Amino acid sequence: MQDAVLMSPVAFAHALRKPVSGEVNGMETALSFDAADVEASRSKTLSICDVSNLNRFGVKGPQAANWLQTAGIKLPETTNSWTPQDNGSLVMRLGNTEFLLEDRPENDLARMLNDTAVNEGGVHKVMRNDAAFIVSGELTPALFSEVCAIDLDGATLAENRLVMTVIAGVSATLLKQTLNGQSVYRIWCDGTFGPYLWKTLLSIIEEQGGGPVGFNFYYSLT
Amino acid sequence: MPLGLLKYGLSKEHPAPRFFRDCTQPKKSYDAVIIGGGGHGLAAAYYLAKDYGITNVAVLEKGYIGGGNTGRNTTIVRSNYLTPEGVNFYDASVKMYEDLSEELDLNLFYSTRGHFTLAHTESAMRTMRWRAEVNKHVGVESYVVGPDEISKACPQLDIQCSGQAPILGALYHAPGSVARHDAVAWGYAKEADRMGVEIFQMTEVTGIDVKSGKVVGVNTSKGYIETNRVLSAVAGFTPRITDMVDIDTPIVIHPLQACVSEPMKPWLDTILVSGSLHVYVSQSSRGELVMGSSLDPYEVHSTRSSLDFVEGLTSHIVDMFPFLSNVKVVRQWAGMADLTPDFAPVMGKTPVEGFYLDAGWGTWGFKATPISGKTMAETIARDVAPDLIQPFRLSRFEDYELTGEKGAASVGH
Amino acid sequence: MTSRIAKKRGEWINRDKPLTFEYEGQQVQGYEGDTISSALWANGIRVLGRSFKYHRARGLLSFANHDVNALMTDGEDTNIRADVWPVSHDMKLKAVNTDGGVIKDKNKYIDYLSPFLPVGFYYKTFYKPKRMFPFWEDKIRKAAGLGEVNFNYPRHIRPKRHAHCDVLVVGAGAAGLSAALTAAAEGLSVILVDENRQAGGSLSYDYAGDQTSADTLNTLLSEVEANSNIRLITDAYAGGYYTDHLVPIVEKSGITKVRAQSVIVATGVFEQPPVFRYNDLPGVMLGSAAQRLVHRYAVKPFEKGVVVTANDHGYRTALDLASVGVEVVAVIDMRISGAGQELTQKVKDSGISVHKGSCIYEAVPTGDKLGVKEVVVCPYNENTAEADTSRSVRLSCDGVAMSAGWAPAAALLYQAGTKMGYDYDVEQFVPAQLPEGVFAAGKVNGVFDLKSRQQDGRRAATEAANYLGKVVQLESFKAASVNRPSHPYPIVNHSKGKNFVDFDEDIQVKDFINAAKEGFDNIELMKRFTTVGMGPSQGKHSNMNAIRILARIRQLPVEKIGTTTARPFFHPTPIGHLGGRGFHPHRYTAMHQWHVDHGGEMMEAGVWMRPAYYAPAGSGLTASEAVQQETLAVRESVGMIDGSTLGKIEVFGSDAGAFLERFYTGKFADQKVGGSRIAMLLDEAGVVSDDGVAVRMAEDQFYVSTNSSNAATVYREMQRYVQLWKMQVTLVNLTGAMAAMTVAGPKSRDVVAALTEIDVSEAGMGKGAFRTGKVAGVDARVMRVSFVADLAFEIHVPYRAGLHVWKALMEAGKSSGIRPFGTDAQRLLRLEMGHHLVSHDTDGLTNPFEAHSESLVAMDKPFFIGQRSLKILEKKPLNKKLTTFVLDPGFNGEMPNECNLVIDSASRIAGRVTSISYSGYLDRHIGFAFVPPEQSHDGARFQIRTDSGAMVSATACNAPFFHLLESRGE
Amino acid sequence: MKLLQCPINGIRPLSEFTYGGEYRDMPNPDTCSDKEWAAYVHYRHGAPGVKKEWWYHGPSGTWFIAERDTMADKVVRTYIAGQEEAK
Repeated sequence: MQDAVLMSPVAFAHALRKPVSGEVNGMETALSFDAADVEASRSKTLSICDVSNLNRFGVKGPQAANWLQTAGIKLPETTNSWTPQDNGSLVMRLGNTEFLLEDRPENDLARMLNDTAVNEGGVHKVMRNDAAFIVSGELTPALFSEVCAIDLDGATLAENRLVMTVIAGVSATLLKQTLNGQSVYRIWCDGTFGPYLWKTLLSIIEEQGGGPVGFNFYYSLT
Repeated sequence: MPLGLLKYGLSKEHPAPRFFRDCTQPKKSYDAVIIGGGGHGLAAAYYLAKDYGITNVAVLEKGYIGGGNTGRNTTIVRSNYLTPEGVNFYDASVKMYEDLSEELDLNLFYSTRGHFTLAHTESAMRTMRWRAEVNKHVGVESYVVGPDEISKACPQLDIQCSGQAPILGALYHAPGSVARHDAVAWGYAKEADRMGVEIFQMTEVTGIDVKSGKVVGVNTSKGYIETNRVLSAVAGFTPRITDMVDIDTPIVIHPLQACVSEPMKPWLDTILVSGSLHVYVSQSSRGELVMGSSLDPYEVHSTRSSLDFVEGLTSHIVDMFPFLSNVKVVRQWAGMADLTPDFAPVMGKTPVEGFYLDAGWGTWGFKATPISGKTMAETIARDVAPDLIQPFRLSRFEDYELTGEKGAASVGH
Repeated sequence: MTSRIAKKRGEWINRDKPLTFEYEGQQVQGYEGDTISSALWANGIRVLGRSFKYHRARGLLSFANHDVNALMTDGEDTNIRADVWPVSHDMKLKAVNTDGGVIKDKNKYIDYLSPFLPVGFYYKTFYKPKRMFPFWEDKIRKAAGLGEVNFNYPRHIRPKRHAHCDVLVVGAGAAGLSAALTAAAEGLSVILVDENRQAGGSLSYDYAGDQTSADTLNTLLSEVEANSNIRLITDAYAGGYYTDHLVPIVEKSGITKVRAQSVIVATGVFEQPPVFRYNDLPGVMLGSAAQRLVHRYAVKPFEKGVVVTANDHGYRTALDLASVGVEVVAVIDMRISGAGQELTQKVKDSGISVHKGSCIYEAVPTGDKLGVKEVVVCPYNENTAEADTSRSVRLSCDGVAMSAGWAPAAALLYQAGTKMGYDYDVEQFVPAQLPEGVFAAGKVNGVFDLKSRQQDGRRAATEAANYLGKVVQLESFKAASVNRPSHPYPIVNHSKGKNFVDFDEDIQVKDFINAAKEGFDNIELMKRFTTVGMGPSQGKHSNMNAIRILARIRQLPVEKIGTTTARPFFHPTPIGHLGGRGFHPHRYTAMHQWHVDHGGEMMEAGVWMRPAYYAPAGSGLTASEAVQQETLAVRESVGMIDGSTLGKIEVFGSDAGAFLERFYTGKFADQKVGGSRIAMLLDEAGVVSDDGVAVRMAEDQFYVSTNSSNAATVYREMQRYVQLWKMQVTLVNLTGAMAAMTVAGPKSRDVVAALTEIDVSEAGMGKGAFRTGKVAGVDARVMRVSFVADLAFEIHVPYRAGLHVWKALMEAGKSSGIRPFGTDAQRLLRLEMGHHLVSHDTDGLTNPFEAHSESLVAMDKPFFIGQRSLKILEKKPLNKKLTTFVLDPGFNGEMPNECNLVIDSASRIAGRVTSISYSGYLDRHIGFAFVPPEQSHDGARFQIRTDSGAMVSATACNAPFFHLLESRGE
Repeated sequence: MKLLQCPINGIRPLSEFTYGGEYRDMPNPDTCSDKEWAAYVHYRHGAPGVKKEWWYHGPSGTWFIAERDTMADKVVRTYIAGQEEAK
């Protein structure tokens, strides 16, 4: 897989752990770090997974909402909330006029939108390079209490809400969703901060008895 | 044990007089009124009396003397500034400090320990060289040193800074000193009082009476005082005073915070400053580490403490001295500092005749106490600001002639 | 010898886990759950430390961290507070601040000198003559400090956590527990914190010989433990109160920063010592300390003791002492009125005599001065604080328990901005006006009766609930009246002094009197002059008495004296706890690992990591060799640098051109699509703050780059001005989203051409041209730039494809001998090109005229940021100008450094060098300097002074330096 | 650490924000005197009071105005510049 054109922003940070790698969406990806049962048990305690490879489409501008609706996308009504599409893609409203759509691996919506969107008339494509993580496990509150100053219980992360806040010193977007029946936290940050955030979160996760899980843990592709 | 102490053990009554009289009610008029009983105001009063024989002077202090920034700073005295005018000015202050204990007949614990401004980046190293070159040019002992020399002076310092921001070198400034800050105010108060200056504590100025562009009096919580010369030597309150005479200045107020550790046997003999980490630290003669940081980033008119300050400061302190993990911070506090756009004071005459300003001292006021007192006394006595403080005149902002200290801005104390 | 008594109900020690440790060379037995002090005391060891100033022997005083007499080191750590620190097996402890052991301390002679060391003595001597001060200072510094710090102590990374709750209750005594239960019953989330290892406050020791308190505690605790809305944290103190109800809770394991919606302060009171001569002898302790020893640790404080009191608490203490078999010789009550009938009777029934209107005039030390032998009891005049020594009685004893009153533990209340008033009914400062969302309950609120404290806790919680939007009926109650818990002046004058007020700092009554005589007669000045309250326990046991003494000196009521400010921290807090796990974010470019793998010497550049140069393992290259080779590669063939750190901003919308026109100094409205222009940014004062390049990608779309270090600020300022100017502009920060690399040098065109369909020929892509297209199969933005070389291409691609394109270009350039180059070579290359760097060659005051950048300023535009200031500045004479310069050919002296000064013929500072390098390509030293304008023209000579003071001649010359090549004869 | 209400993102700790200085009306550069302009650039009203200030919420990139009492350090209200009335 050395020849994958795209690299996860976090790739070099987890290279040392020699994960089983594979190509997903043209990006070299850590598919698994350990045996399935080990990863499963981690995910119950505390785990982190790099899902930067998921396809995304970002758009911004006064006409962005209209444009998306015309394209048949269901939009969250208020800033700082998200809504799933019928196919499972996530649409996040990051500001009054800014949206981020993320596909599941089997979807092609983001790619389609990227191909069709044009930069004019108040619709502007936003190139993304997110480092994206899934954090799960019963100790997630303990992890976030160390890296994030805001109260993630209660209304802040209620259903379909998202927050843009600072995690371990880095600006990030955070939401809670149910994935494969498990309640997980999703984190997106600028990819250039990705290796730092991955290492920082992982070191705390490991202190607490958790560890990394590979992409296949959540998205079985075989 | 010095002989001077014998009398205390041998006398039945405590053989020491009051430092200053307990003045309660101001007279009807004074030749000059000084607002602010901190180091600067008291020093100005002292030099007015001593150098110019002007002793009919009232110092008005809202709280107690030395209770503002004089008692809240981290007591560092140095002159390794960036501009020749800055270096000359502070160097004059350092020289006065050296003889001040004898002059004021009070031990100020003026202790010359050498001062290292640590550089963690190439650009900081450049600034250190810039300052060293200007200092040398003016005749002040400063030079750039490498990590080895820093280690020699302070072997406990982790030059690698725990891998966070390795130290590349430093500006070494031999005359860098510390002093007992309270004593500086008390000493000036004592000697000014002895020459006839009256110091009123718990006396607040509520207004300044200006007629036809000239000062004619001062309203205070203890009544009206006639005078045609008023010096504002306050810190943190300057804009409130300048509002009374309706003049504009660039001064905004930002808190400046500091903290001390519990006492431990002295081990840190030098004064260390890191501009990049926003830390300065020295160890007092009581054995406490006195630690400070840069100004708070936004305007506040109170001396509240913040947790983020002490968290940030200590995280850098343990980077520099990993073995201090379990040494404890006893107390934190804050002062209100006058901030100017060019990191230099505002001194001298103002558009209002008879109203003089000694302000804008940011984080550098304590070290300038003697020289500011002396030059402001001259300004008041002669109604002309001496050349030494011309660069700090208020009108420089309208003239777009700011001082160049901003180049060393990140360095703080 | 052991003072350990039979198992007590609720004791804190675990008798199943005995342990041994060493103190001052002696083996000592204790139990798990003991503090160091309790274990030592149980073994009859009474000298636990030496005082700060006079090196007097000290034992237990508060036994609650309200004094620091017992400070120890275990060889690793220092200043361990033995009163509250748990003892552990095999500890090897010594008292700090001794020379030769706590018993034989060689510095105890200082105590004999104390008459010659009056208050503030150090201000009065040692400075004449001036040259002697360093000698004395050295002596003073040697005497200073408490423990010796261990330079090998390991660095601890302690986690810091955030927590959130509706109500934070500080103090888990009767009031706090009741408050927590009431708040929780309203459905509020509660964090309840207590500094003791177990909750309960005085309920766990103030028994007065019966079990009521213990029963109450059991009931409250079991309810709290069963309540899922309450999180109880013990062995943790609230370090301070900060704005918006932020309270750091300090545990041994780290700090939890609690952000509460409201705070209930139920912190109780600190017991205050009565002041009499030798009240500091080991064996003389506070009544509550004696009770804690008895009930928590099952230790007899002494065998035969006297209780001196000025309130009813002393009677309670006497009963507790008697209940465990201490022979209580007498209760000496300083009040003429004495205690209530019932309590007095109970004490008398226990066979203890009560002496009203009496005081201890002095405690008498044992021969070795390490303990108390007897006390001298005299009639006491409460008004004059004088003892009638003509009628003294000596009572022999080995210990004294003292109860004279309390001071509120109100630090958090003060920090929150509470106005305190003095309540004469309880002789205590109590909250008079509380800030929003802050409530007080229990003893700190002046409520002492047990039942009333519980009611007061419930009242506070109800108020907090209402504050948080619940509607709850307030249970009205009137606190049961109690006998005045604090004496207004529990001081006994003594002509010989040694009647200590502040045990941390060895301050006696006369020190206050003398300080006042010298004019330090307001509380703040007195504090600073005497240092009262400035020791490690921050006045917890001393400030109240100091205020009372000053009030008497000034003949003013106590409330007129006021209090000193109680600043954080409540207890001294470890630096490592506060610092915690620092977060130091770094940014990495897409090519980071490649650089590392190829010998890149990675340096921090702001928040980024960048290679300064490449010296692959085994290459043997020095830094300067590497830089010269990299530079030569660019000059002679081709090199490539990772430029991903450049700020990259898309400016989009119908006002995009108009916006840039106002934002930057140059003209953009008429800029052609596909062309680039320099974008220089000023601040409002006309100072140069950034320069970058703006490319017009479409009529309504620009792509702007900024300096690496300014990326965040320029984007932020753009956002602000878009809002302020209300323009139709959308901004996107692509700094992280795009990787960028510059391929530079004469062969750069061949390398790029091999991988792209874009016509990169001179005709197809002249200087400054911009194109989009595929490079190595990836969508790319390509710009013809000339910052480091005449021929160079800056290629921007999506971040995640950055490494792929970089590798492809390296591969394509292999045959041309392509080399990666780092920031060091880049700096030299741009210097050879004559480009200055903003904020390297300019500083925080440089305007465009001084920076030689007039050509980038369109003064004829209607408006741009800084323009109006430039209109003022252009009328003023210029006093410096940035110029490029060269040293003479063949120069081989001491090379000037950056920031060496330019010195004029009158030996004045005329400017400074801002950049200088040796260019191997040109074989010349070249640089930038600020010089007087008249010396900035081509060919002007000026002098630079080197580090060592040598003068070096330089010649101003116009950039770029390539014309020098002609003189090199090539 | 203080809390601040971002009009878009809600209450957040101060560490998520950057202070942007006092909000001040610019004099007309075409008609004002040099002295007036110099005063606008350099002078500030430094006395305490409720001031209009620029604040920036970093994680979301939101500039807004806070009216803050600089003595009590308490925010009276916050809003997006120009949307003051809507609040």
